[in-house]
Amino acid sequence: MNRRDFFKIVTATGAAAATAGCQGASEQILPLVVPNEQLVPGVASWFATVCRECPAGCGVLARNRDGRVVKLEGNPDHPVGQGALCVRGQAALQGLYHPDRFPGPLVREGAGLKPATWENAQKILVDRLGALRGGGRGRAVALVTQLENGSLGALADTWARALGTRARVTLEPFGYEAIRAANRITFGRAAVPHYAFEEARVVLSFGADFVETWLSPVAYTRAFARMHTFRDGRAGTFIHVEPRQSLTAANADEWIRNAPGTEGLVALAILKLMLEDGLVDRRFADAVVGIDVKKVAAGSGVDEATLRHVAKAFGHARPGLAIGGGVAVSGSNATRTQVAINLLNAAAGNVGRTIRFGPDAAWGKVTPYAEVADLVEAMARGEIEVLLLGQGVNPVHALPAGLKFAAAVRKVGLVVSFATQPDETTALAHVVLPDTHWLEAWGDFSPREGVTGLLQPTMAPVRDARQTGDVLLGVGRAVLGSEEGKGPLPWASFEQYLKAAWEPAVRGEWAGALRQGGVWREVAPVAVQAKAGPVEAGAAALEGDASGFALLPYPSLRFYDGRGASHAWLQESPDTMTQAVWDAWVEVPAEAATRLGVATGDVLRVTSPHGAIELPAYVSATLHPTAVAIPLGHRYAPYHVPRYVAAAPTAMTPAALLGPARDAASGGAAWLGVRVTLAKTGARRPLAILQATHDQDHRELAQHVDLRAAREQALRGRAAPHEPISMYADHVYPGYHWGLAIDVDACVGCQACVVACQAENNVPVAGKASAAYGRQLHWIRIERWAEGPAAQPTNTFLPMLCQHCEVAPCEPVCPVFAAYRTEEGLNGQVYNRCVGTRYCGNNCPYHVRRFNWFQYEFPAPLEVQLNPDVTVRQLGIMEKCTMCIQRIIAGKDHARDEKRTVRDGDILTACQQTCPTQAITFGDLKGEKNAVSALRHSPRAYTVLEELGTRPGVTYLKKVVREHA
Amino acid sequence: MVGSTETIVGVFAHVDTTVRALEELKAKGYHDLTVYTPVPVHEIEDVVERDRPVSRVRLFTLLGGLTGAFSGFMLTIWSAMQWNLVTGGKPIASIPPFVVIAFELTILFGGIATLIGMVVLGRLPKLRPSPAFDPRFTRDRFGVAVHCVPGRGGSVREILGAAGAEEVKTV
Amino acid sequence: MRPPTFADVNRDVLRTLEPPGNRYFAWMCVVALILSAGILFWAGQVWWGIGMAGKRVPQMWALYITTFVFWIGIGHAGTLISAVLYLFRARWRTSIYRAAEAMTIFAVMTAGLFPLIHAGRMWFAYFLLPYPNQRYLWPNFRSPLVWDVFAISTYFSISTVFFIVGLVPDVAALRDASTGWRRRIYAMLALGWEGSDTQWRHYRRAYGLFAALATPLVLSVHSVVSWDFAMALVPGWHSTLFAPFFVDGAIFSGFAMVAVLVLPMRHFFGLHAYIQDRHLDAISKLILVTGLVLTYFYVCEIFTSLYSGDHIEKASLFWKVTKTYAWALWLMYFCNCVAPLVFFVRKARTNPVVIYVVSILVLIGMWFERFNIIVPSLGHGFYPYAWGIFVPSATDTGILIGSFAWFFLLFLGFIKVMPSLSIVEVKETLPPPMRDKGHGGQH
Amino acid sequence: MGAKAGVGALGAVLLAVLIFAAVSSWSRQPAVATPSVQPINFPHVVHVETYKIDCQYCHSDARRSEYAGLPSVERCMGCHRITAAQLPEIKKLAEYYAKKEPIPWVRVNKLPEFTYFPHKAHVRAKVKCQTCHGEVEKMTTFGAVTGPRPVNDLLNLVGFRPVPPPLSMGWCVDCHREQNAREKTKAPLDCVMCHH
Repeated sequence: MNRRDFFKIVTATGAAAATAGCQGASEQILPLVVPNEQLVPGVASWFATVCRECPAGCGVLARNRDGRVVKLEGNPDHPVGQGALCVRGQAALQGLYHPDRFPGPLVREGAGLKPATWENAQKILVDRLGALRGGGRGRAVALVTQLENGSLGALADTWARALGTRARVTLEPFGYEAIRAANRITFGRAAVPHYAFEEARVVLSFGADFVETWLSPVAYTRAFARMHTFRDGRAGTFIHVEPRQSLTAANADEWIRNAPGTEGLVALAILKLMLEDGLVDRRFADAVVGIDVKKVAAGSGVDEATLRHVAKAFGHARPGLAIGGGVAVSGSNATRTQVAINLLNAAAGNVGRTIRFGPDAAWGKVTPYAEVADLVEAMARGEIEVLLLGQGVNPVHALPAGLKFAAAVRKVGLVVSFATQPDETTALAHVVLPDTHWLEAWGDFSPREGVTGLLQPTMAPVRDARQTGDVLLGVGRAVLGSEEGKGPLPWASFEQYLKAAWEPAVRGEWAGALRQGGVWREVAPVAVQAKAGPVEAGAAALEGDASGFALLPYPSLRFYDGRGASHAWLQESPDTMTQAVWDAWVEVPAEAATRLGVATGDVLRVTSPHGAIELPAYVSATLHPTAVAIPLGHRYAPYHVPRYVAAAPTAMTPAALLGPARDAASGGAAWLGVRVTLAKTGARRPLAILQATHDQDHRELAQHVDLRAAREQALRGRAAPHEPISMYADHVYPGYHWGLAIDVDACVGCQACVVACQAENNVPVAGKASAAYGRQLHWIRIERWAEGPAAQPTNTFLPMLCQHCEVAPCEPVCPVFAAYRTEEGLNGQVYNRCVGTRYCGNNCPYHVRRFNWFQYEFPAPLEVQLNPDVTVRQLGIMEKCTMCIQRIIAGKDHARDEKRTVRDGDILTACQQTCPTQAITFGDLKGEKNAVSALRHSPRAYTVLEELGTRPGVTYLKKVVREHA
Repeated sequence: MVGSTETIVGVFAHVDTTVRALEELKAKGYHDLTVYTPVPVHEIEDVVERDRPVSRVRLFTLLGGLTGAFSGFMLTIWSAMQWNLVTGGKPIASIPPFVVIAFELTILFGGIATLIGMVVLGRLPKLRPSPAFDPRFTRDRFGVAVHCVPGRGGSVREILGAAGAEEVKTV
Repeated sequence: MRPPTFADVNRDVLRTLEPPGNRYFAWMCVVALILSAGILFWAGQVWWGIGMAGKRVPQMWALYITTFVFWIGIGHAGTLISAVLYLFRARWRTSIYRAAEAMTIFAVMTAGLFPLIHAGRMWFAYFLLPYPNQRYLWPNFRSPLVWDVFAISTYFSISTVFFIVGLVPDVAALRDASTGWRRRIYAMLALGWEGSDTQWRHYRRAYGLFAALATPLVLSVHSVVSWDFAMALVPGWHSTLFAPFFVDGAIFSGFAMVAVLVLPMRHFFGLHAYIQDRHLDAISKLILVTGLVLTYFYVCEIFTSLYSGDHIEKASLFWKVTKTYAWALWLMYFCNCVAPLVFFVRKARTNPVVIYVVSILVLIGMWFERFNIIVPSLGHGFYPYAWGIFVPSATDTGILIGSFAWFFLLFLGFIKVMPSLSIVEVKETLPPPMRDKGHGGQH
Repeated sequence: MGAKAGVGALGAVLLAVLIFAAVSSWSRQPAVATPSVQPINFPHVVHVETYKIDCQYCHSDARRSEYAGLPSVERCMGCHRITAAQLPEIKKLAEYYAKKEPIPWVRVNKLPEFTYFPHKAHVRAKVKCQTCHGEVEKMTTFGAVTGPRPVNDLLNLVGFRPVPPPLSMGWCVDCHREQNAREKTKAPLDCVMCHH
């Protein structure tokens, strides 16, 4: 019996998710026909695989309950991510169970795509390929995939060679070509190196949004936290240069706002000042001969004093790390900027220490944008007869409109898509051969040299899908007229191909590799020599009328290039900086807003030489006055409308505004390439912004301490806080006393915990209108509190969840004991007892209690993802964070099996498990040795709204703010 | 009640005449009287109540109230002990809030007991009207019913008539 | 003019029970229509969820609780008049107390609906009742909401008993005056009352005891309701001031409602002989006094939060006074503090129109008082993240209006089947018939 | 008070007592198992009594999972390829196996879905299956009357204390309380242990 039958069968058992209120008793219980040793009904089993939501390739463990994957967690053994997952990785489940997923192969009939059998659908492709091949016109066939540097890629290339098609194009909207080109120029090595953040004392970033999307966000965020978070008196410094206060910028100890496109100049100016102070290698002096610091200061809007102390800080750092990326550093001068940054590193002697060539990132394998452009031109000229688009690519949506992909693709005779769900590109496809979701698929991916992760099916396909590898093999053989075991494509299936390809690497240890999730080895760093030549500096050239605003189209933390946008969880997890959900917006600098008389929510018409889109404005006090910013990749999935949003706007992504501009040196797309003009349309589209205000009104919710003071306390320890006075005897805990500690200094506001919690605890999605009206249902939220000058605020990210107070205001007011104090120090919430008076919700000073205003639905097949260990709440019920009670129970159960008590670290809450910066710690407060107790007694420890005497079970550690380095 | 008596009813239009009649009858030693009035009039009460104990309704009230208070505390404390659930870090048997419940029950039980007292002592509900009753008594007439041994009726009639009864009848 | 005789009283009161005219039925229809609309809204809310009402985080409570407290407040005047004023032997109460008591009971019946309407899972509301069940579960007697259940049910039962006992002699009078099936029904209700001396003896004693029991009850009920807020942590609620504050407000609004009900009765039933100017004067004075006391409480409220020196308390206050809901606050101040001041003018105290207008204003003001306590306080609590503005939905408003319809429906029904004037007590206040006028007549 | 009234009152009281006795005694009847109709007429009695097969031989997940689990069709066939293969019921089984179809057993024991009952923990605590499932070993067709019953609540309401029906909350709680009273064992009485 294969997993698919098993899936069918076990989902039929009544063991599925529960609803408070006894409805839907299942009529039948179905046993297995043949026992499956891998899966015991009611017991979770874990499958290691690799996340393919972006090319970072983090390791994943998929939790399979009764044949369906219900939760994803980072794979602790995997070098990338090391157990953490980002918000997109957590939400991948919604791609697996996406209600819009193609039910099976589709063939275009007139306007629409109609269901077809695999045979017929493939036959169309086979015939066309056969004809072309017969006519010797194999070059008229093009294969485009996302970054597939493993077996699938290899197989595709073999296939392409066998059929004599064009070389496969690996399409990634962000190819980091500037970095590759710059490294070729400076170090003679066109690769994306590995950056060892954890080694650096000072990180100087030029627009590189590593907390959001840059290269490998999870891995680098974790490494950054290791370098930056205050630990026993030591903490590194992080300086960020960017025109816009991105999430990464908000995490910087010093955010330097520069004019768009001037990063290169700033970098060189800093280098020059470092040279002047004699802090660095004089060999690099001639790189900055043309640089006049005063001019740069004037041009970039970064005053000289700032430049000087940054130079000092970076120069003194042994080692430091300078990085560049993001939209701001992807203009016409991208490569030159990166070269300048390379020189900074080289001069400061960071190369080889914090920058390591050798373990190069997979990004190096992305097809240059120039070649993509060539393909598009070929298509436009009608030279392409057959275009095969692999899973994960949506060029119509993701590529700059200036490339005119949509127009070109219409010229293609046969467009075949392997996408799993409908998007702008499949709308133009003739045949859809849905690929399996990566959680259902075999495969492998190598995020960087020496690390190769293995993908394995974690469950039976939810829909009638076939792995692209299998389809290619089948089609290829049909075209070649060869059969299994013979010819250039002998493999029976892609699985077989994969195993064959891996045999030399694992040498029979296949099962072990699968269990571990791949194989990894240390790769020795390659020594490189920096070539110190003069750099012709200059600001990025911008197209469009000079009075307009420089457009910053930035990849969003939640949607990346748009791959995440169809996931409701991501749509509803707020953008941490604006706290907006669901809709897209254009970030307008405050000055311009007042000039245009625009308020947040007014719809603006954003016009560039290449197009125009209409978006609601978000007035930002921090954005550089000459720029506007729009997140990339915004789109709705069909099932979002009208369920979660009233209507789907035509275009929400700024890709529609971009021209064909390129970075001269590398040929990469120039995301920073146009100026736009703004015009009020008069319409209003209020944004759903979850946080009422970013000003904490002196209430000390998010507290911080100066680095010096923190050191002081770390050494001397802090004066013992006075014991709270009470008329009542202290609460006694017969068994455990669970508690949570959250290090505010570590939290970067990436929202991963929010979605992890949503997945773990069956938290429904409310939709835009509800969320806008304070009816969102997240059990944990990331608040952004801003202090200091409006234009240059210091941001603190405060994860807020049920505080599990010992003296909980919510408990005594409940008339039916639905809220009460458990023996183990939790604040229990008994759903089936709740009557819904909402008194507790009023009386909770933290407002972390969530109410089921309606009967929220889980559109099929999303309900299959529901965690069977957690009740699905009926309408009219109050709910809130339970500290993952189901995990606590499981942990205790496991300990009982081993006839012991729970050890520290046995139990991880969902939020803690996924946190890239390990800001959250759960454990038993009674054990003095336990990590959580240690943190609770840390000098930085405090509780929110302490003066109310609620005695929370959640301890926070103050953020450490650095006096300017 | 004594086996066979005759009942003579005098119907009065005025309070003072009624009072006079009552005084007379009492003086003559007729003590088995029933007075019907549309409203309680204290001139008449003064005469009637003179030689009677105070109503015992208040006893009912007292007992009811005490029961209420007791059961109030019992219910709250006992039920709290059932599960020993701590809410808001307060003790299991937290008296102050329970006082509220006890108070309310005191009033409730007290009130109901009073009602019962009134009904029982007032011999309510009265299924069939007593022969001496006359619909006018609920409007504007006062009635004096004298229950006496047969044969004494004559003198009673006299007294009533002399006092100024509009009408004297035997039932 | 000559004071009415006992017979007149019977006659006049019976006249109020004559078959009503078309106007009456027209009103009934209107009220019934509005009520059914309200019921539909409720049905919708039960079906689709509380989300249909405009509630949100942070205003998890809003119009329903506001209206609940409002009606409970209305429910106060009745028992106050019948109990407290009875103990004080305030004779002027007699001609209005029956109507007031009816009002009380109907108001409580209306108020009692709102906790149900408000609950997210109304069908499990019985969880709040303490009864032995197979789950071995009991309510949490520490919760003010359970206190409410007890306070209100007690108040309702005691008021009802009080009301019925008061009715017995009157119903007897109706019985003796009516014929046919009416007579039979009244006879049943009269429990065979005859007005014999024994009956009167126990009756009066019992009545006195009821009054004695009801008096502390009146004060307790609204105190308990006020603790729903005072026991909570919310800035603007957490105050020891609330109990007396609420009780006074309740009496204030209660009397306003009495005026609103009694004046039309007097007009349409021509009861000027019984509800005289001195009655109106007394009502007005009470409204004036309670109004002044309320004003004092408002001042205290502001003072305490200013004097507390607590930043959050003050922030909440300033927000209320100056921001989104300021209009509601100032409207309340006008209706409750300024409007009643006209009663300093003697003429105004006896002018039905003036009294009527002021009473309406007072009712509006008192509804908004509860609104201002609940919605703005919750809207600007401890946690800035969750500050928010509540916007009422069609459902909230529909049910609110429906509740008024329900109340008036009950009252309109009542005045046609029961004496809305106490026959017995009115007679008590009249000089008893004496043959020689020299004697007696001190009343 | 006439003598008649006295007699009447006495009669009323007696009647009330009788009714009380009747209702309460009836309410204390243990739940009677009503047999369920199953696709295959599976006699527990034969397997347990006659052949002394341990419950967990077939319900093998009970000791390691939240669910007791049902034997896979293959496991049934394990014996029944030979044993009693000629019986009509067994033929049905064979058909299912041949068709590689699961047997659509009808569910008998069902807890409300907001209640979490781990078989594992109870097996570990050495609770006999019969404690909850009744005398299965005596059943020819499996059946049970379980879960809360309105009548039960109503009786409680008027002051009787009927024994809670099996698999109702009171019934679970009774058992847990007894356990804790009797032995060292710590059967949880914390609400969220079962309701989360």
